[in-house]
Amino acid sequence: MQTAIAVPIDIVLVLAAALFLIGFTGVLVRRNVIFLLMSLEIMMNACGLAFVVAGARWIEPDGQIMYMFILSLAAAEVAVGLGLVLQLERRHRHLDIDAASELEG
Amino acid sequence: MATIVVDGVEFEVDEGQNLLHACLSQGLELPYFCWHPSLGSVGACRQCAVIQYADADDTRGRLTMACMTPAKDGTRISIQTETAKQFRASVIEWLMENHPHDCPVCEEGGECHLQDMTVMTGHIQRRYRGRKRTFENQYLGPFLNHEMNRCITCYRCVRFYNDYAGGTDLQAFGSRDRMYFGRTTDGVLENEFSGNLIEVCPTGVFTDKPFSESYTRKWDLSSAPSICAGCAVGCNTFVSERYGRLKRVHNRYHGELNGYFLCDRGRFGAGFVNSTDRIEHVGERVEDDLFDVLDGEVGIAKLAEMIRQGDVVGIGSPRASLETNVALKTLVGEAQFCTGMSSAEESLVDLIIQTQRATSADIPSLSDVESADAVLILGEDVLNTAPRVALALRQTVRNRALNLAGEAGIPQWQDAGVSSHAQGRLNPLFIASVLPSGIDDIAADLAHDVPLNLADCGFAIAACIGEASGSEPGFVRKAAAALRSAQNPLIVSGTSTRTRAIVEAAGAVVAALESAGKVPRLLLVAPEANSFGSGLIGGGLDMNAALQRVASGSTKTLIVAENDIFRRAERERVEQALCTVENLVVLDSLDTPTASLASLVFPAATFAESTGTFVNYETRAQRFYCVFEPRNAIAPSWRWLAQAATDAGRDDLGWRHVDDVLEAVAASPNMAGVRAVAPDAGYLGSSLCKTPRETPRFSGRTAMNANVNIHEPKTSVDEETPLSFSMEGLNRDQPSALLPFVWAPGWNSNQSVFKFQQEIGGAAAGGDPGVRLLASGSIGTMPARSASVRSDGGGVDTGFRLIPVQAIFGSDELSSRSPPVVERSSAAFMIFSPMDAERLGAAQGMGVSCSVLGATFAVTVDAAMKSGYVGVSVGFTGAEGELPDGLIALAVDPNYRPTPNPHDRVIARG
Amino acid sequence: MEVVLFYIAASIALITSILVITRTTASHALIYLIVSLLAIAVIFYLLGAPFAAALEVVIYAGAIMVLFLFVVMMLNLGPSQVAQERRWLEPRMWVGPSILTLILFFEMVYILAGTPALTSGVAVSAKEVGERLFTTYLLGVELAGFLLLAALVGSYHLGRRYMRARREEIG
Amino acid sequence: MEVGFIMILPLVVGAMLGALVLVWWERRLLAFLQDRLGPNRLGPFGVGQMVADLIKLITKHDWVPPFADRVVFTLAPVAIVAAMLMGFAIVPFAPGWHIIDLNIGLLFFLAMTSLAVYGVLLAGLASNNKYSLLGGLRSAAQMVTYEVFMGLSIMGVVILTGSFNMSEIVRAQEDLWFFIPQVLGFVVFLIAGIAEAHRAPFDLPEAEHELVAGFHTEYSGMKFALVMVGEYLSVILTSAIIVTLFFGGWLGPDFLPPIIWFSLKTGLFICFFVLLRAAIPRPRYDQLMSLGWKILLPITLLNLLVTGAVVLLAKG
Amino acid sequence: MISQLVSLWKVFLHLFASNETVQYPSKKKWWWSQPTKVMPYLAPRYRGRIVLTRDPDGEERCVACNLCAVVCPVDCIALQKTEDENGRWYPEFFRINFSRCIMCGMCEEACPTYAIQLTPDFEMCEYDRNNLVYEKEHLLINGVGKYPDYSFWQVAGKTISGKNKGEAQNESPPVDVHSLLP
Repeated sequence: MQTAIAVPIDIVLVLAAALFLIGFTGVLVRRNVIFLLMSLEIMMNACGLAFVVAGARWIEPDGQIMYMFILSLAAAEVAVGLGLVLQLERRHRHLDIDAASELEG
Repeated sequence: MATIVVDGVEFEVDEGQNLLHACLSQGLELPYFCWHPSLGSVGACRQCAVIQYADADDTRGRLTMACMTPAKDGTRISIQTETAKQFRASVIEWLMENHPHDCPVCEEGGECHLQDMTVMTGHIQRRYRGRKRTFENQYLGPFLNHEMNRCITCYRCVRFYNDYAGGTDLQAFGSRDRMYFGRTTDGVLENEFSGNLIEVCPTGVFTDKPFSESYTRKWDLSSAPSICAGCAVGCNTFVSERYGRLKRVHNRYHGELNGYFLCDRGRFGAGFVNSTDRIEHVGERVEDDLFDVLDGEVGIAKLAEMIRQGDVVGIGSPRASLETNVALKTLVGEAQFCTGMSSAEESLVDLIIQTQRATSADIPSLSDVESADAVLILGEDVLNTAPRVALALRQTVRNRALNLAGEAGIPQWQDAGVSSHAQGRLNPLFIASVLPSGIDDIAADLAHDVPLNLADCGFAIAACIGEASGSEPGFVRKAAAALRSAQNPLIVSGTSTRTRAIVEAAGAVVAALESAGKVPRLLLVAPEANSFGSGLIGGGLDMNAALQRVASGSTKTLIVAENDIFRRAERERVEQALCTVENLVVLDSLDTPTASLASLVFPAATFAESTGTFVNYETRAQRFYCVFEPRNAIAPSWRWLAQAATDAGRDDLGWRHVDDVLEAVAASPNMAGVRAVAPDAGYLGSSLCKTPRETPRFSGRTAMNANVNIHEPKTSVDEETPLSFSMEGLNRDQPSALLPFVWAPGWNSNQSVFKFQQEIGGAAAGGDPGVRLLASGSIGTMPARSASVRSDGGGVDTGFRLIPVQAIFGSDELSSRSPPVVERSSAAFMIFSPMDAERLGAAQGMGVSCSVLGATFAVTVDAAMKSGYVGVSVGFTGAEGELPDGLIALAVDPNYRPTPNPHDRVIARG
Repeated sequence: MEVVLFYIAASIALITSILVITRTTASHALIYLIVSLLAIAVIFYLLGAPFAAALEVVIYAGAIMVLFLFVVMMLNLGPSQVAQERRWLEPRMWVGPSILTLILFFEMVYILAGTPALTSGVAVSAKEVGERLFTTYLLGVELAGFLLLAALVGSYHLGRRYMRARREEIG
Repeated sequence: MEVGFIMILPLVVGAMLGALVLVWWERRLLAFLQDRLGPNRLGPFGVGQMVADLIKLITKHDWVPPFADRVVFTLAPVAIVAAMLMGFAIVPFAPGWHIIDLNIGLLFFLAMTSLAVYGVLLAGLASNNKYSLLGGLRSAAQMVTYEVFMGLSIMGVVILTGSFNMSEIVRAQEDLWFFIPQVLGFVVFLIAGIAEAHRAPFDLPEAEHELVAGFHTEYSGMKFALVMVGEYLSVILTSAIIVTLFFGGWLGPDFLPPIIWFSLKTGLFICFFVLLRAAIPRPRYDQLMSLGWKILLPITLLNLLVTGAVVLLAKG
Repeated sequence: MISQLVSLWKVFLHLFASNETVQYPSKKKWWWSQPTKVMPYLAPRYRGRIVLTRDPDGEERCVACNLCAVVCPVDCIALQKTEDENGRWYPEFFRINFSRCIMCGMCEEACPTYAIQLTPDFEMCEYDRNNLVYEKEHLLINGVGKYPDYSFWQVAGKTISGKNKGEAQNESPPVDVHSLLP
């Protein structure tokens, strides 16, 4: 049985929240799709952190399982997202997300 | 113009020509041997075979020799048909059956017409296994090697030597495949144009002996266009160099001057460039005959100091370039400048210039000479003073045959037909001379007398031309009649007897012909290569005045540029002047008596090492280009003078390149044309477009200097001329003044020259080089007959009167220091009448000493010599300078031993 | 003492995350993101989730981020792109959102603060995770599989069209 | 959590020395395989060559191209070496001879190999040179691809052992080395290991004939040396892991101490790596990829399926 | 796949094969090689150091025809023709700049007299480049080289002392020009 340390759970949650909000700010502020995707990664990672800390609080594997689901979600998102990035680059020769608002009508 | 069809392609060609000529001029490759543009066709070699078709429907055709078939309109031939090709290949194969296996040791290898034609026909292997026929060779003198095994029986040699050059001692012997071309016995080939056999022979039977001694293949020679410095004709030459030594001189085709041929003085007389007598360093005399080598800069500083002190007299030279003379003249000022000709020479040259300007008669080029139909030679021995003119005169008289052939409808190129139709009929040539000359055999009539009488004879002819008939002696009447009835009469005279009256008489004859409504031509031969250049530049002092001024002690410094003063005035006068002057500065290429008296000696570049301009007898300025960079301190004279003057504070001689000097030359009167003589250094702009002196196959570049320094130096850049010292550059379509050698793909021999002509035998591509400085048309007055002091000849008791006699080998200062010319020339000689010889007790083979000249002469007896007069070979030891006037005592020298004549040496060379 | 490790890792994660969203060069931002992920992996390990930590490094940092970097390399963004990013990152662009998120952050701190509990300090081994994953969450695993399959097909579709268009462009 | 701190220094020194010796040994062995002699001028059997090489690399101009991304360019080789050295942390050289005996040891190894990609990738990206970029791209795709099979191929071992712990894996092989039941896993792991270490024949990221020197074209001096050390470290590490997972680690007859057994086995595999370089030509890039996805992936999945089934059957 | 394994095996076997490397110049014999294998075998046609050979009669073969110089692609041969009292042509100097020579053998191909030949000697390194300039005295050997029986002067129709006209191979005696026979 491997040991672990005990950390005040609120600190970890605040950390998760902070990371989430940093990612969120990134999503709001950046216009480059690459940076948007990176910010999204930060946000998902923060969610994962929250789940893991919950799992650690209750000594249950569910937290890590949820983290794994988030991981697969992130993988899927990145795969599609980067595909879109390449498309965007091909069509517009730059990566401004505003340029992708073609469906506006 | 005629239209001919060759292999289905139509060509516009000259109708008067044969098919070979027509095909070659259209750039078609057709092999040949015996045909030569100057010699015509004889159809001897069967090499130019083509198939001729009767009409467009004829598919078989018949084999004809292109050189013997006229290029008529509508002629249909094929060069490429297999039958013709096979025939030509067989001809080569037969020729090669007996050809020795010796190309590696043949001087013709690499520029051999036979090699080229063998390659062209495609014969590559000897099938015949039988034995080769061989011949013994002959010793032919110092100029030529003989290697009969290589002969292909094209007959070019005897056709040139006998028919064209008038030689008698080279013959074709034998029959069938045992034809032998040579002399009856071993011995020197006597004709003065024997050297042309080197170029005429399509293979290596006659090769250049001096060149063979330090032989270099043609592809290894770096060459430049040059001008012969041997006489006043100014023949165009290719001069070639390797390993810093001049290797050979070849003919450079010039449509108006030398054409295809040079004389032997020009071809073999340039050996002085390699002489051990060359001055190679700046020297300062410390004792008699002892010089200290100075650094160039130090020497220039010393000269600059002398110039700064003032009182400088300069003596130029008629054998130096215009550039050097003008540099010296600019340096010392006109009043202190002497042209360097002797007083007699100078007055004659001035007289000639005055005469030529006064008549409306053109100065004929040599091609004009050949088109004359009656000639009078007055007092000049052209074969010895301007040999190439004599060769042209031979064609002048032979051209009667061409005119007759034209009347009879025989094509001019049909050599055998033309000459057999003429039956020896010649154009009239009258020779009035002191002594019999080498071209007497073609003369219609001869007169031999002393110079002043010859002048009288000339004036008599002039008088006779004006009268309808006269009671004059036969020669005068015949000459006058011939000249009067001619279309293009030609008068030839010159300076060789140093007699003004003869030139005046020639002028009078021309004036008489003009007033008789003729268009005469007047050719007056000047003594040296640049005599007319010097004469046109002029100077404030003549030689005697200059020497007098120096001898009087009022002159501190005397600068002598490329001149041996001892050849220009009497010995005592010169010695007195040269020993009086404080500073004697001599710039010269060879060690001369003058140079050995100098206090300061500068090494001057010869024509082969410098770039400059000569003015020939027709006042044609021609540029010669330096062939190689001179060794040690040697530099062009004008460069030494300009450098010293600049150091002395003068700002009018700040010349860097020869083009700057030419600028100064062009500023002198009559000299405006010199800049147009040849392209300047900026020709075509880029240094990449310079014409390479080296051939495209030049070899050994990384090893030539490896023994000195293994690090290959940067190729030296020639900033002065449009030529480069390397293989790189643009060797195509340059004006013929810049042509460094002739070579065309597939044509390694000099036969490729037709690729550099506007039409075959016509003007050189880009025009014949050179610019005439004096325009034709009469300016000034014809000089009147001067009152000459008549003096009778002497005798054994009173002494003899001396007449200068010129020799082709020996009289010229520079060529007589070339080893093969030395070997060919005789010892200094005197020519006596038989009576005088008998009275003096002298006979052929004995020696006569002359106390005034301080030398001993070999005795020659000639019946044509007038009693009381003695012909003295000038330019030889003891008679280098002007002959003294008055009666000169002579005595038989009992101690005289005839120098063994090297020509008697017969070396069996197999 | 090991709590200190946690705080160090946490502050690294925070700082690098901020750096990620403020960089103008994509590759630099990615490197910071990777460092951030590594820091969080350390936190996972410290919190007693070694399996999650390993996955974080292997999959997140080792695969997903490589994919990112791969795309960045393919795009070959030059200095012009950096200049453009700098233009886009003007203060008027980021001040407003940042203030809003800051307010949000303090709200969350307010909500979360005062939760007294500590984490357990007991690690959950990989074995337990695996067992639970393939029993209780089997359906989730299947769904995740479908999701990944869909992403695979989708990205292949996007990339394939891209490649074809590229080929036409070149050819 | 026991950490063998005392092992760190000898291990780092040993690994570095090993890499250094390998520089010489590879050239030497390669030469013998090609009927040559290899470096033999300096010292006995040419061992001085490695010192000479070292001196040369140290004294060479350590040049950073002006167009490169300076910081990243400098960090990349460090990342390569650091990741590889970290990987050694979980290798059990002998019973108790390890730095850390992690429960997730195998996962840690995988994590470290996946981090090693970054060194190569960043080197390629930071050099700002087309050959380096192409090398970086190739290595990214290649390493991500082969990491999948590497991870999957050792899952069979994990199933058999029931643990990620390296020491337990070794102990589980007391009866039978895993390369017999896991022969497919071994083959796949071997191939993936070569690809991960980008050694010949899978050295496409640095293929000299096409890409000059691939991702390290612009490197020189000590930075280049670090890149090379990283490569040799990964050879040693991969060999050590193969031995641990499939050839019983330190296990062997008693007449030799376990560490010797471990070293011998590892050395043998290092030599095998050299043999591969001498014998097998480099495949084309698409061949490499299709080999991975079309052959190795099915094989590993099959291996995993069979192993799982057998284990379940044995338990059931 | 099998072929890969086979090649692995075959390459592995080479570990036990003898080495091709010759430890030149420190060892001219390798301990496991055959005793005869002191140096690698160099064929007579190996293109090494250039020599000038002599005729069977001991005279210089080179006739200074310049063909080697012109064919040399690096222009590293320079020579000057001269002639001796026997009428034989020979080089006054013959210089090869070996620092430029590429041992291409074109000179040997071009030589009409078999004088210039390339030998299997390749040991001609120098510390000073100047020592790589070989003059005739360095190039000339006392032997006939590869073509022992060939003598150019016995083939060529040019006379030298000791061989008059008509005495070369395949030549008939000189024609008597004065003969009147047809």
